[in-house]
Amino acid sequence: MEYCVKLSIFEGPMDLLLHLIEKQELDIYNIPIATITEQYLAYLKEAKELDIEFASEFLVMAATLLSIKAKMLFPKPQKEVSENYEEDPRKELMEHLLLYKKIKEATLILKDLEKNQRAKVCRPLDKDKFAAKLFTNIDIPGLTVDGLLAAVEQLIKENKKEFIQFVVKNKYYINEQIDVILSKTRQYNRFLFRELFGEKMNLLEVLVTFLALLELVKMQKIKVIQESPFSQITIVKI
Amino acid sequence: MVLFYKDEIKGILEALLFVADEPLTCQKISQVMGIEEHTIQQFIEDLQKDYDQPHRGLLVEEVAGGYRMVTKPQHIAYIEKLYKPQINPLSQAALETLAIIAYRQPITKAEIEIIRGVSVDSVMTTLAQRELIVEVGRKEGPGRPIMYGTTKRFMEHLGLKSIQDLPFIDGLKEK
Amino acid sequence: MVLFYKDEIKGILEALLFVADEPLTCQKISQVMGIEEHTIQQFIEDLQKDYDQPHRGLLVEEVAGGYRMVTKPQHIAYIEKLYKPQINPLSQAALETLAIIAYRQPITKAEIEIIRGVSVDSVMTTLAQRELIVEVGRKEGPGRPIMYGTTKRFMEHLGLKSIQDLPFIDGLKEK
Repeated sequence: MEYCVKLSIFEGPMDLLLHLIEKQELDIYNIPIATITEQYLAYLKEAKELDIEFASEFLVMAATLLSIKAKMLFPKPQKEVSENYEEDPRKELMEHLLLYKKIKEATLILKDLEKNQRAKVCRPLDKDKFAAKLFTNIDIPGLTVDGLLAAVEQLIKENKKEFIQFVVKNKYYINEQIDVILSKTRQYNRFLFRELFGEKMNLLEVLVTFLALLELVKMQKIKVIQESPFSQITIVKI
Repeated sequence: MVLFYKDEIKGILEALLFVADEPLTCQKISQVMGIEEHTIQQFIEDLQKDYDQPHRGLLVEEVAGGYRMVTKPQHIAYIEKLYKPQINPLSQAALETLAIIAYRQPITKAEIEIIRGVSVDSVMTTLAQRELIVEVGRKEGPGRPIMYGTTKRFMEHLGLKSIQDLPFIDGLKEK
Repeated sequence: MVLFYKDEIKGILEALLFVADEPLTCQKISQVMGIEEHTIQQFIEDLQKDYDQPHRGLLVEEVAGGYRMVTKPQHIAYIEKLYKPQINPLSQAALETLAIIAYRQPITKAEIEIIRGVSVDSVMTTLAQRELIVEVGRKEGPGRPIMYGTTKRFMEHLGLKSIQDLPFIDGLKEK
């Protein structure tokens, strides 16, 4: 026997064992356990494998084989054997090998299916990109100024220092917006956040006004009501 | 109920299959077009016959409970010259593990490792990342280990109409 | 020179146009198939005639010096119906990231991650796929990281004019 191949060409100890059995056309139902154990061990010895973790899995099988071999050499005393049924120490290994053989068969089937399928090519399609092109004028749910504000609110709540810095830097502008809101509260007891803006509002204006709003809430000059995330913000004079 | 010309239905079907990013079920097409499912079914069969003609380069295949448009296998050499399909074939270890899961599902990782005789951690991660397997529940008993099964993507990957479409292997399915 | 049946050429052409993600020039097809360009040209015209028939849902259009397969414009309503329910709302994480980019652009991914305190890889991919953010350049300094900004599409969504219309950009740029 020549051992010029590496352990890593096998998928594991079962694969190696099955390979040894099939190469010599041995009968799985009646495995010559002494021979196969010897060959298996010889294979392990010759195969120069460096991956200890991988090799250890092969050693577990070696131990199993040796234990079966020992049981075969020293049969149980006559009286312990039940009358109508004698357990073959190879039974479990035999069943395991039969199952593994079927798995190999199944693997080949899957491989064939995969190969056939790989010859058929789907259109490379990025769903989101395609949808984006299709619906240039349709809103993405959740992407509204209010939605964005809710996100900003969340960021502020989480005490993100970058945004606090931003607040400090824009203090003057925020104070201006505070005045705008206060003057509106003099006219109305209750109004929508959105009403603070004209039809064309810009994003920064919205943000700064929002921060002004938070400032006023802190000063307890107003109360803010939002029924649910992303819904309209109502401002109530205190 | 919408009224269509026969030709129009075929045209719309072709357009829908062209833009879909996953197999379309008759139910889905029925919702979109407002036509009964069995009529859709007939027209898809009609479309498949059209596509069978040698001057057509595409086909409509039934997969994972739906239909999708793909190129005919005989043209793969030219397609590969133009464009490398990004789907990589599975490794031997991955295929073997997948075979065990496909035929013995639902199955735990420990049970797979017993059959293969090796650890399957990294292989399972790969299969899960490619959405070919998924957790399907927990096994009764100590530790209640996670059980795995195959996905719709698995059927798409192998071109199976349904999981029952897997070729029968005697004695493999039951435990 | 390769020998083909006429039908085969049409089939391969159809398959190639189907998988191409950008318009194909006759030159490119000629390279792939090993057939002369003027022959390709003839077959494409032939293919276009086939597609003109009312039972076909696709067409081959000449665009940017090449050819591409698209759906016929009259079927757009059905395609929209197929796709519309699939548009997912933006997640909270996506909105937060978008808010940071909107107010601090141009900004690098690392800077966003400092603000949010979590990895934003997948969120950034989603935002880019939805064409809400885009690479706008590279930051000077080690590694020259990519900087991101919002798109025109983002502005359109919010009913805003353009990025340039935002005041206080200078104040935002400094840290």
